[in-house]
Amino acid sequence: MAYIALATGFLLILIGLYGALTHSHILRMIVAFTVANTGVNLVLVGVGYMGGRTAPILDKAVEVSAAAQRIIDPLPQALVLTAIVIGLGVTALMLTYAYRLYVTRGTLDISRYTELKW
Amino acid sequence: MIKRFLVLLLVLSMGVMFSQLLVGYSPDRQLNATAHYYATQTASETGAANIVSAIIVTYRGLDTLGEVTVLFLAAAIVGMVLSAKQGGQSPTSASEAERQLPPYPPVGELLATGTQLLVPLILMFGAYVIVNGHLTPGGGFQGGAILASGMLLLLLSDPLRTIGHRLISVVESFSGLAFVLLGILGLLLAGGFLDNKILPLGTFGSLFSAGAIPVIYIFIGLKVGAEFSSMLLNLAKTEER
Amino acid sequence: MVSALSFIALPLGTAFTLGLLPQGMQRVNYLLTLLALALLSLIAASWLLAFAAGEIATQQIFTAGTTPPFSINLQIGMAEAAGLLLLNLTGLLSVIYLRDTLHQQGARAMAVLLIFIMALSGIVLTRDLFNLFVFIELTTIATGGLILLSHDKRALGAGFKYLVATQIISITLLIGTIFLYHDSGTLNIDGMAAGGLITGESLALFLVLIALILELKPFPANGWALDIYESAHPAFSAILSAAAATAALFAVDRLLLVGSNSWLPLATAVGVVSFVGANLLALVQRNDRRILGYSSIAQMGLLLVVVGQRDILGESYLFIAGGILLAHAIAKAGLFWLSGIIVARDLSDWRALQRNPLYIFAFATFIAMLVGLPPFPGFYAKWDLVHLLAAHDRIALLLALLFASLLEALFLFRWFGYVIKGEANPEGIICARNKLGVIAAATVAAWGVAYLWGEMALQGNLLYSIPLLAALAFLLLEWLAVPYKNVLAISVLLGWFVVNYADYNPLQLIFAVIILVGGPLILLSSFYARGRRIGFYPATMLMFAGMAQLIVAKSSFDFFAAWEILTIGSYYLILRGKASEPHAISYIIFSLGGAFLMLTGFALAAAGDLNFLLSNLSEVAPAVAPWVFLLLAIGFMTKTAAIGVHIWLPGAHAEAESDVSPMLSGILLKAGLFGLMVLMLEMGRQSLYGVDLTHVMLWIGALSALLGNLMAAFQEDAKRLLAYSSIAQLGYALFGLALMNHLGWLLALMFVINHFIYKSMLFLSVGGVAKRTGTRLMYRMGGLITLMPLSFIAVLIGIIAVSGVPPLSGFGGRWIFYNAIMTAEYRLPLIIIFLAGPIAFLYLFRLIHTIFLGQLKDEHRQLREAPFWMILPQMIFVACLMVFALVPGLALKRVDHYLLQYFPEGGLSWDGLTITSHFGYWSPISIMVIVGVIFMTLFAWLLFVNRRAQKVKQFNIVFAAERPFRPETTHFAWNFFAPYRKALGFLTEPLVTRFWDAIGEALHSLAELLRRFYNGNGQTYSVHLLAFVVITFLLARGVS
Amino acid sequence: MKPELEKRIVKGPDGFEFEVDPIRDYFCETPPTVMTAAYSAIIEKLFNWARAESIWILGFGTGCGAIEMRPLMTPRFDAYRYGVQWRPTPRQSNLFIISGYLSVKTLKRVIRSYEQMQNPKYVVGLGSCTINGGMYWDSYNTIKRLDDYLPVDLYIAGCMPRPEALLAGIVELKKIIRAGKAEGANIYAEKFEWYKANQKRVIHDWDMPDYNW
Amino acid sequence: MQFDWMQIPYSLLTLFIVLNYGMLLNALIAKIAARVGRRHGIPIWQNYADLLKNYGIRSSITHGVMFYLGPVFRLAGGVGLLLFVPTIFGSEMFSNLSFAGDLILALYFVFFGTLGMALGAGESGHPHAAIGVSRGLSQVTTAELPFALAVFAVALQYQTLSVTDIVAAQQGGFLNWTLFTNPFAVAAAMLGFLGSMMRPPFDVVLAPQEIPIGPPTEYHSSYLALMQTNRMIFPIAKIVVYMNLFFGGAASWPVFFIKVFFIYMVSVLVGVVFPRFHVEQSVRWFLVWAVPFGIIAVLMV
Repeated sequence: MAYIALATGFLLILIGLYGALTHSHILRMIVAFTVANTGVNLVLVGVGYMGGRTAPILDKAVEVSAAAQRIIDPLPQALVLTAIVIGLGVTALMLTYAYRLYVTRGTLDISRYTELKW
Repeated sequence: MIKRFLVLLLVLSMGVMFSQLLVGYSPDRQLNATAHYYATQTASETGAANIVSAIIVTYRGLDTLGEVTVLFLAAAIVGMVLSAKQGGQSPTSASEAERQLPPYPPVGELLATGTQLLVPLILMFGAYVIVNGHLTPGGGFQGGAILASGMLLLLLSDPLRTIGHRLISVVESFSGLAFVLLGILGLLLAGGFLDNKILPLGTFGSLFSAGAIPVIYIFIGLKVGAEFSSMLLNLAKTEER
Repeated sequence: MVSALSFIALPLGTAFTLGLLPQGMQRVNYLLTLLALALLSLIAASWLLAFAAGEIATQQIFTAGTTPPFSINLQIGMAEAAGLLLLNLTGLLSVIYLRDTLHQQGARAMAVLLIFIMALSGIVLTRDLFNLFVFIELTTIATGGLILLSHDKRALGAGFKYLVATQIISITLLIGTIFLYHDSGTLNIDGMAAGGLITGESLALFLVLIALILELKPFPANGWALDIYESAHPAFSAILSAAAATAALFAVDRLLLVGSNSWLPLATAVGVVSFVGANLLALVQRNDRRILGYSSIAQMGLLLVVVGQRDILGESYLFIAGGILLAHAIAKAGLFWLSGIIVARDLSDWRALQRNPLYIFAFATFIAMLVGLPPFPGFYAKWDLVHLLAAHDRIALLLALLFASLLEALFLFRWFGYVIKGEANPEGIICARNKLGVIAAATVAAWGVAYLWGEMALQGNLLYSIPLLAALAFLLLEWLAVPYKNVLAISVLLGWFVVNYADYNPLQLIFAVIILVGGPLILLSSFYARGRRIGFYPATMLMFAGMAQLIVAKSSFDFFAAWEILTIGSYYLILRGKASEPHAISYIIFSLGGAFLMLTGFALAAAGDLNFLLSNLSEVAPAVAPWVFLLLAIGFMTKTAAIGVHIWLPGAHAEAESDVSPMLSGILLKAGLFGLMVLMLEMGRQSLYGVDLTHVMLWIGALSALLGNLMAAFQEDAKRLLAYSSIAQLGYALFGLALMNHLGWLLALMFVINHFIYKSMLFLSVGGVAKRTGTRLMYRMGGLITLMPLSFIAVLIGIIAVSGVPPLSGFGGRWIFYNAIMTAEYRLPLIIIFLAGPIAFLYLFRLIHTIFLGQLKDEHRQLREAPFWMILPQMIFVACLMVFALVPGLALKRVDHYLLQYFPEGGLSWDGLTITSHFGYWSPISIMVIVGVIFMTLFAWLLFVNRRAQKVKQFNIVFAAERPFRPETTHFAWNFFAPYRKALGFLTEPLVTRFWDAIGEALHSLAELLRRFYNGNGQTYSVHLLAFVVITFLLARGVS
Repeated sequence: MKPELEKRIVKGPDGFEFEVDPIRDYFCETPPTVMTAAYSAIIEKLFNWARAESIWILGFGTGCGAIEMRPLMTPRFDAYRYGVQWRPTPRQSNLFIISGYLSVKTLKRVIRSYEQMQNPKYVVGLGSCTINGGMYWDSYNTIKRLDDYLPVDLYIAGCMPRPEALLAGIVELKKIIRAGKAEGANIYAEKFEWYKANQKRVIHDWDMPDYNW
Repeated sequence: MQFDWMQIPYSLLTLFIVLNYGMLLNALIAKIAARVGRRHGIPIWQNYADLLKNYGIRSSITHGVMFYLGPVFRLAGGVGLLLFVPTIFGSEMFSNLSFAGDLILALYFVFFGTLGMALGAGESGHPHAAIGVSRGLSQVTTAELPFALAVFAVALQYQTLSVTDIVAAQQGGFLNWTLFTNPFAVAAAMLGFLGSMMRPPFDVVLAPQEIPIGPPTEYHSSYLALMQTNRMIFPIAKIVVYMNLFFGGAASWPVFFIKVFFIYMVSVLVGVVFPRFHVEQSVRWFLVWAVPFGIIAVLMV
């Protein structure tokens, strides 16, 4: 399971990166990065996964005393939440930029924004 | 073509690196020391049933504060960019342009009615998710996002609706401030910054338990909801042009 | 102590509060922001003071009532406190600077700024890896927002490129983080380091490290960063360069602890590449902010190297890293702030700074700080760094660093040159008072830090040296008129001489007299100047301060510091000349290049001893001794302008002002000779691969003498002629030293004295003539003898002395020379020096002939004698020459005895009127009397038989039965030695110049080529990033 | 007047403007003075002997007769035997041999060169053209009587005289010199006005100071 | 060696002898040169007449102070050079004023007159004078080089810079002369000697028609007389140095006359046979042909 999740996650990252680096349309790039971020999140969760265990919530199903044996690692889950939110923030920011770029220059082709160079 | 090939090569090299990670990876059989601590001590230390929530709000509260700040930042910047008092084609003229634009096509009956029906439900569900964050899966972020989805629905049904921007901004700032203050209270009253023991831990598993976690979660939820809403509002405005 | 958490809670709280306040209360918002940052700075300062005073130890701050690794913890120590102070102060000053922009942008922008600073503080403080990631992301997003403060529309594109780049970085970072967590079971960085579960091989660790390193914008994966530096608001760039980079450095530093130092080489390698690459590319950059960007990247590279070399730096690590970091941060922030008040973006547009000397002072301070000149922290830091590197045999790294430093100095000083020279655009600068205040604060901070680092330095605080202080004091006296300052300068120099007179040994005394008595003598000529002459006195006094310190330096550090100080002083002096900018830059580059070689030499010699005494040079291990000797000798020879490294001299001396050229030629060049003397006294002969290095020096000295003379003969410019002649004269002195016998040294000292007197005199005379005629080209003068008789006499006496014709003092030099070479065991170079001798006549005759004799030109018919104040010192010099010609023993006797302790053989005997050596004898007074009597007798005879001579005018010459057409066509002066050029002109082919030009050209072309790499496309930049990660990985794997 | 001799306004390096008058500023205009023998008679005699034995001829061939001077240096005639030698500069010469017809153009150069010679100096007219114009007596641009323009010590007649005649003339001149009668330079100084007037009468483009030192 | 008042009259005597010898020698050499051209040549007393005549010229001009002083420098240089070198070996009195300095003094005092003369010529304002000086200085740079090397070799050989000591070391038969003990040095020196004598092929400096006799082109009357006087003394003074260094010196006046004559004849013989060199040609000539001898001499000692 974990391997599949990780492999999928890595694959998504690679796909995302490939997309971001080959598409010169800004919106496509943003989408590609979102894909890559999803991959990262998948990897994060995947790393914390342990076969045959349950979610880290203590209730009747999982008593406090047995928790150590029953639950999976809760930390990656906490981390992934943060990662998702941050990814969201960055994506929002990029979208905003895309909008402003379009407003000022009327194009979303990143290869047109090369007045700063060398 | 060469560029694509190059990129492909690079991505594949990254792939090779990742594959090394993958090969080197072996799932843990046992919880590691940190996780074991959380599994065994969360209940007694924080009183939260949802260990992830405990970690998010308390153990790694500083991360969460940062996370909330990220949202705040994102919202503020989106606002900054889009309100754009700065150079370029000043969107202040957009509001004037807006009047000349043809009105949007009327929203469908289904959407209008659905909105009226669903929004209160959504808001309620959001509130539920927030307050039960320390017990069940969910919490401030999830709840906040649900709250914001209500807002999204409202915007979809009536794109020209103006929702109290000011209110949203006060909510986001206030809840953020409250989060920080709660953290400082932890510093003053309990074991450290963002310690949840400033309030009694209560009965494990009940609604009013886990010290300050639910309180913080409420603020987080409010804040997240407000941030998302503000971002949505700001992005919606771009549509007006 | 206020909790360190306030660095996070306070700005965050303020940021949120800003949102609560009703709109339109910009002033309140702004004040709140200011207050918060001020408070934070205060808190940071109080922490720092507490640490500095040793009251508290490094503190851990736990959160959530739990201990790490289960919760996030922060740590504050001395370094962190300093970092925090730096961050928050930079933030505070930038906010003050940004007043108008922030008012315009409103509360949101202020909140973003606050959060940005908060996040940076978080990076510095946190010990949790994931928390670090969060803070980094916060800075990223905040950066994305703050870029928009700029009025530059291009900033938007830059911002997007930046976001794209950070996406890749954060992906790398996150993947690495989670796998690190998986491997170690903790997110606490100290825990990872302590746990020992993470090995150096760890790929996850590599990913995290490389991501953090990428945050430092290493060359060449940094196009996006450059675009931001270029387009963002300068105040933000200041924060980005000074504060953000600092924070990232802290992060890298912390992470390198994990994996037990095994990734240090990676940091070093990336650092070196960045330092060299960025400085190289900066060479061809013309945009001010972009060049600052390059420089920032370079400095980060340097710091990365320091971090990477942590294993050998030991206790000095913080001192070195801190010194470089602070120097970088303050200087870069200051420069970015300065760029904010400059309207246009080309480097030359900074000329607008000329409007106020204080701007220039600030600019000079920042530039000096960046280059690492004394007394700024970078100087101490580089000294220690180089010494430790040398002590651990990391020579290649050391040389790479020094090479890149030289490149850095090149573009910075070139920029400085642009600013000082040329016409300023009065509209070029817009300055609000708040911005000025900020810049002033940075300048004060720069000097404060300089003082602080001096206090901490093992070697003692340079700012306590009285000569340096005296020189700096002249900065405060700039408002005085020239005569007052001149009197003051003269009395300071003489006073210092009188005070220290008793402490000099005879060798030092000779130099001291030249510097501290000869200096004032030349300064007499400065009385002719009018107005305030801003910049002249501090520079002059700086040069003299360096010289005065140099001759009494006991340790290599003192020596080197003095060397650098005199270099800076003389650089400013040279730069003051009319068209001197290119020459000043080549001067400073050669000087610094030489200085770096010296530094390497000292470092090699010291073997880790940071306070190495010069007297220990004699005890250097035999394995390194020849190298030390070689490096130091080359370093000194750049100052004496030995052939090969001489190309800076002619231009520098020629273009300098009339009273500066004599100081440069007469006094400054002696610094190199003094260094060589110290070196050779301490180290004696050294041979490398069987080649006796003193023999090499013999060749160099001889070649300098020959080629210097030859080139002097072919100059059209009078001052250039004298400059080349200086090269030759110093070649003789070098030759004398390299003979390594008693008389050789005496010869060198004789040349030191003689050269000082006659070259100062000649430069003054020629300077006076050039001042009157408005040209330095000799063929445009002519016939001035009747109009400027005193100048003529000075030149006449001067050239007789230079040429070594009896009865003047130059002959003494030749006589000692012959006696000295009698015992030389290596004779081949002598041939060259013999050839050089008569060639001196060529240029000397030409000098006096084409200026004073021949045909007077129309436009010069009404010239007056040179100003009194220029003539006065010349006449004094004439008197000195006469006295020295008659009684050379006055100066040489004591030195002769003094040299006996080093070279017991071959001293002179000074009995009676005759000076006797083992081989010959010489009686200066007799010669003078005999020649005088013969001359006067014949003169009287001629007067008698020729008493009715008719005085005629200049065209009354036999002109093949025609009459002259115009004086210009009758004055044979241009290309005077044309036949000689036909015969031996091939020797003056500017091979050396071409060689250095080719190197410069190659560097520039390379830079021009390499920078095409930054094509401006955000996507390409991402490819670079990715490629950087992959290639670094492959290399790292390949190496390990 | 040639343009380069006209007065001109010149700007000095300090921006100050002033007038330059080439004739006055570049040339010495003092007229020649009569230089009497300054020593006692015996010394003057000694000098006259030395002058006679050391005749330095200005190497300036003014006309066709110049060709006759060359053989004097050859082994066949070997004028050096008589203490005669040629000097390239008038400053060091004593004897000016006007070798044949003298065009007006050359006269100007001859006057300059003559005036640049030092007192005592001697002029020998070679050939009939210097005596009366010879076959060019009606030429538009040669002078007819050298005597009108320069004080001539000796004429050697012939068209052209052979080198032997020249040698004889030199020997004759030596006699005159030894006798102290070759005072052409002083005569020139005495009758300076007259000579100048004659010279200026034929030389129309007079573009030099009145006396060329 | 110390100063003694008696040295003054003896020095003057030396001067007188050398001056007269120079007058006659120069005329003799002119005659020899004339005989080569199958001429009769000047009378032997011609130089006296010329000199006297030039002193007897009544008028003169001056271009300025340096112009005036040039010949004084020139002659002072010649006289000084003569007096700074001992003329007759073993004679206390005819060692003249050599107590003031050694060989090096003589070596450098050569330039005293040259420099002064060049300055005087310069002030005349005549371009030809300047051209002549330019040529002369150019030529002297390499003409002096073999000589300097030879001197150095000789000084090394005898380990002294004192002329008297060098002569002393060559006593005891002509095989002890440097000429035989160090032939390379002498070869170098004698080749350099050709260049310094202002005779063909190295006299383009004075090219009489191209740049009417170069530096002295403006000089006349008593100035010229002074320079002529020097012309009689200076070559001999120089030859005395050569004689002392390479040819065993002279222990008496007759030996002196003979040796000086023969050394002088070296340059005369070369001069009457060869045409002129360009300056750059002579510069190269000295470097290629004379200097190597000097180098060998220096290295072999």
